[in-house]
Amino acid sequence: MKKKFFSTMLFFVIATILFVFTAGAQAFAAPPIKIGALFSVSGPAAFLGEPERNTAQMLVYEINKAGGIKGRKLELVVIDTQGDPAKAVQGANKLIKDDKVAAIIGPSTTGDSMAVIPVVEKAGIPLISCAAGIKITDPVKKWIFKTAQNDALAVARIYEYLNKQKIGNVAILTVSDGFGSSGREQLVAHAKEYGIEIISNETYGPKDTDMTAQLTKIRASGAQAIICWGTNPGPAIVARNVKQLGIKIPLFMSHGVSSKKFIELAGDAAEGIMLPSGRVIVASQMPNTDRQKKALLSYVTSYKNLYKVEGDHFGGHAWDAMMLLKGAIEKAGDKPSAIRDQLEKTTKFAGIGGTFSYTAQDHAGLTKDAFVLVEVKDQNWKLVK
Amino acid sequence: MLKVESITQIFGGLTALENVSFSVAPHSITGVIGPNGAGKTTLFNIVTGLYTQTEGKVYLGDKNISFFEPEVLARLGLVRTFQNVELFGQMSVLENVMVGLHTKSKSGIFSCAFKLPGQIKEEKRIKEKAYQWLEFTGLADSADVTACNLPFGKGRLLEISRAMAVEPQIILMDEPAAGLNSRETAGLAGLIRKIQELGVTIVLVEHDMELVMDVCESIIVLNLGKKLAHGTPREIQENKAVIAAYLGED
Amino acid sequence: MDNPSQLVQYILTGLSNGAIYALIGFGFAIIHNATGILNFAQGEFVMLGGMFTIFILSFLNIPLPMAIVLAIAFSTLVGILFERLAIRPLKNVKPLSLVIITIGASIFIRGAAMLIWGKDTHALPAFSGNEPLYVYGATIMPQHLWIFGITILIIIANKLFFSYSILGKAMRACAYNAYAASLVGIDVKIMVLLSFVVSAAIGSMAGIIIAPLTMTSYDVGIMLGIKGFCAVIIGGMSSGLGTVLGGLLLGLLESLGAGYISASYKDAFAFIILLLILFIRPEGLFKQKETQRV
Amino acid sequence: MMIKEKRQIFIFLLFALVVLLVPIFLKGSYFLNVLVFIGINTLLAVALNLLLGYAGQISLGQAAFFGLGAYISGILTTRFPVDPWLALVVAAGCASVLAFVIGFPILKLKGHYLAMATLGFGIIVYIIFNETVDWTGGPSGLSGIPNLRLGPFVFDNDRNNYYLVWMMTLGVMLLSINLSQSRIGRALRAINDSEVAARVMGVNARMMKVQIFTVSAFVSAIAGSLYAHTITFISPASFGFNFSVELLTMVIIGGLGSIYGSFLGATILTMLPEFLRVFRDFDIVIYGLMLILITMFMPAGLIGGIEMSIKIIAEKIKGSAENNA
Repeated sequence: MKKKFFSTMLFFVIATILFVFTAGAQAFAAPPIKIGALFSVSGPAAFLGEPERNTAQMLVYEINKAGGIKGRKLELVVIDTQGDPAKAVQGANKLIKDDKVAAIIGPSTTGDSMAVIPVVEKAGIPLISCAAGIKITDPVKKWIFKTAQNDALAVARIYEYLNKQKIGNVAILTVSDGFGSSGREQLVAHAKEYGIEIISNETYGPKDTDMTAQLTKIRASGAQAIICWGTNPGPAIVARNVKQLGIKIPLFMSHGVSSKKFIELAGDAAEGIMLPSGRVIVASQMPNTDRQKKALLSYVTSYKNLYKVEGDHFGGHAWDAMMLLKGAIEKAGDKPSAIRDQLEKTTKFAGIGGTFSYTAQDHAGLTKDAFVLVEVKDQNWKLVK
Repeated sequence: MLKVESITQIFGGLTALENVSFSVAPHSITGVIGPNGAGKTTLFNIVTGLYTQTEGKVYLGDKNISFFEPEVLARLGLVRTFQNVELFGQMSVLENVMVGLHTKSKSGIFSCAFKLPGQIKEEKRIKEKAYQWLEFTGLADSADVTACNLPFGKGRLLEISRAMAVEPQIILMDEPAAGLNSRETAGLAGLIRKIQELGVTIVLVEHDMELVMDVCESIIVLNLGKKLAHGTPREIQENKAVIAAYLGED
Repeated sequence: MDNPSQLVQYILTGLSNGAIYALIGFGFAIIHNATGILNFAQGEFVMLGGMFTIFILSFLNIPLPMAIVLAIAFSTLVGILFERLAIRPLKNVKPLSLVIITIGASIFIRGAAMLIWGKDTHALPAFSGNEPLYVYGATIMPQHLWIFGITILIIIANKLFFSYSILGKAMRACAYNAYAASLVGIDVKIMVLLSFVVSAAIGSMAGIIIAPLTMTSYDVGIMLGIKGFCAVIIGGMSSGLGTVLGGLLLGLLESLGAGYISASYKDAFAFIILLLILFIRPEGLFKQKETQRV
Repeated sequence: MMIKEKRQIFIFLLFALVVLLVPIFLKGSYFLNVLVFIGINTLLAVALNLLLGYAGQISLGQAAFFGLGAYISGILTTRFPVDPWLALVVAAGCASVLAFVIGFPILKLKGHYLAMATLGFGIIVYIIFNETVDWTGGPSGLSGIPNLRLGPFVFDNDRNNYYLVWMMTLGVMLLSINLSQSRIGRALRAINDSEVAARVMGVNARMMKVQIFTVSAFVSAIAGSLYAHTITFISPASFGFNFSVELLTMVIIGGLGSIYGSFLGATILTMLPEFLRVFRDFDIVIYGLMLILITMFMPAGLIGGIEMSIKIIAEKIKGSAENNA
């Protein structure tokens, strides 16, 4: 009897909690301009979604504090996609039909972006993706823009440098997730035009804890450089393993690890590693003539003030998306189609990820100038000139 | 009917049964007795296909059924009950007996899911048949009770009804009287005879000597894994070796 | 680089990963043998060990050994709470409910760790430096020596504990027959609790000694736990040499597979081996006698 | 007995009626889209429940069959000119054949070992999705999967997809309910309660388990195929170990062996992120806690809880009515 009573109680408690949460979720009233955000705040791609959400929330707060856009406040509705396409589609539907947002920023991953594109296209809502996958905007889709630099641009930066150093044979080591496989595709696709030969092509799993086997194989292949494509913590383990194995050839990383966290994790092993990165991590080292410098410094300082950690260029994608939207709304109002048309007219917008110029044929808007090559020196990022 | 030929069972160096042979006449009631650890339940487990014997053969009629799986044996008409009453606790009494009728029905997963006409008819037939068996053992009143809520004595009866539903040629009962009071035991003796009247051969392992001597026509005595004696109740009662084994003398 | 030293490197890598798997496998075996439970939350103890150490180090200014001891104590406390709150009150002890409860606990602990410590990965400083040691043209980190050493120590301690101490013997008795053990006056409940204590302690120890190499974050427990399980299945659910051999074999197969066949399918190899062993020889490759259970 | 059966038919018809009428009230609401996913998840939960709730056999690799359905359908329709309906049938067929083949060795295992083996199987399939980039598109996913269509009627909006998915789900629910009260259902539940006794009664337990495993894979693959054709983009991340655990949670929370319970569980887990928006990040802790608490205190799941509460309330009302009289 006692157990029965307890079970009944438990049932009611759960029922009440669920009810309160639903009620709670409904209780928010609808203020002026609504912007939707789809970020993978949790799940395997949280390293993208979390800084993106933080940045977007920070910007909305700042914009509203400064009086909003033409006197109208912004409201950001963030939905966590957990890196799951189904949840992303669900979220996009909610943003469009329930919250009736004027525009959407995100999703964080290429997968989520590809999944929501049909929904967003049909609804006719502008979306600025923060994911890097080339297929998001190629071919061009009417309502879809993106701010994250194509992986091809990062690859080009590395390959150009290799050409300069007269290195022809490289080994690539990529993580087997969306980020790594996209990098792998681009590395392979563009090798030929730079006269580079990939003589060893290895992968590792996102949860792997030791890559010495792959690196031993790479060492035996006689490659002159290693390019590793992944996000934390894998590349840090690769860096340590390279050091452990005493491999002396240059090691390149991708922009996936262009944050202080990588240096912290890799420790001494990070010294001398080069990678293509957005300018954000070397903001203060940029020459004053750099168009982006102002935006970069403002982003870096306010992020640090608010969240006590360094902002990274993933957050920068959200910064760019948000500021692009802000600009478009200021000029064209909050009608989705007007925002879209205005976005397409964006020229030379100096953001965090680069200088954006959208056209009807190009919804990615960046050139390879968006990336700079940086090197780890004395546990810090150093711009390679 | 049932013939066991030089069965030996060794568990990791421990000999549980050694060269046991006997045969059971059709339509008879045979008791298997012996002190604890004599190997009675092991013998049942081998005959019903739950254990794989180290050596020896089992025949049902002329058919060599050694190493047959229990589900095959059930189809051949050999069933058993368990010492600790293995009911389907979450199912109703009626449903328990209906599981016993599994081999007497054929509907496959497809016709069951789509409730094809043949399946509906079959289901009706099974249900009626199951009621008949519950009436046979006197459990019809409890048909809708969930099996785990049955009192122990009725659980025994349910197990027997369920086994009878298979319409066996031979039924092996493992201590059917264990845990029953004297009134229930008397009822059980009656039921066993009633089962025999249906033409079913019965083998039972039992500690209740009164019951064994009462119903059994022939008795096999096991001790320490070996067959000690085989005979009528009277012969067994007078057998010196048996008395010695039970009283613990050498 | 010539082939022999390449092979030596694969073998060294395999052995050092294998030792980690074995250590994690121990935890599984100890609980399984004392209670029949396969603790799906075992990997979380590994995570807790590493995370506690890192956070104790960052909050208290104490030397590493002290932090390690504290971290093991905290993880063990989590193990105790888990047993007291979720395992002992359970009346309906079907294997299915136990599987679900331990999965639930694993999710819960992981989630709580994420909420408390965030999603970032953290590195623990190496116990004795980062200068690689050279062995026949291959290299190994000093931390690997720590892993080998501690694994060996734990095997010995296990052996001594279960063979010679009263408590260890009592735990073995429970493993054989809990009812009989209770008849001779052994408190079975205490023994079950103790198995969680020992297993949480060993699990967290494993988590601590690998953290300088592999780094740690709230979600490292799943994969490491599963690999540890593979090791213990290959070895036949013992907390002795069988599991060590199982772990080392798994590590070797993974590393040789990654080196000579394909690194992409490295984890698939591990699981194919697991399935094959479960299908063909569920008692494990190195199971000796029935009497070697604990 | 007859009354019980009639009541069951009545409950199902009522449920089906509500399901069919819902879109009228939710015109243009995003909630319709959520319901499409609830439908797919209900299919998956029912499939797992057949195995876990009826036969008592755990599977931590259900997501693999879901994924196989999605990927076979997706690959056939994007890389070959195969009609989506045909692809759905082929996908379900392939998944069932695979389940049948691996079912024999896998279902020989029991309890924890079965859990681990199915988990291993799930991870192997996941790795294959991830690594066979030329076919599956690898981790970046497979896009451009066509919608299903019936003549001029294309399943490309929420309302159409809703009816598509829910017709399938209602069908599977009805068939599962039928199954549970048949010879096969009884045999499965008998295996769950006592496998030895079931075998002695002539139930071929191994075959029965393999059969239901195959059916479960079949339904999961259909769900996968529907998922692929409604969402038009798939990536391996949706078919990993985490999703298998999520499915397990749905079945446990809803109630083992209860088909409506599976619906309830699927609904709660699909909606939970919505509920928890205020307390984001808490969902995984809450999943874990729910799994533990419900297994410990409410083995019959929330459906059991609801039934019990209704009973208690009914008794109270009856009691007070008698007092008043």
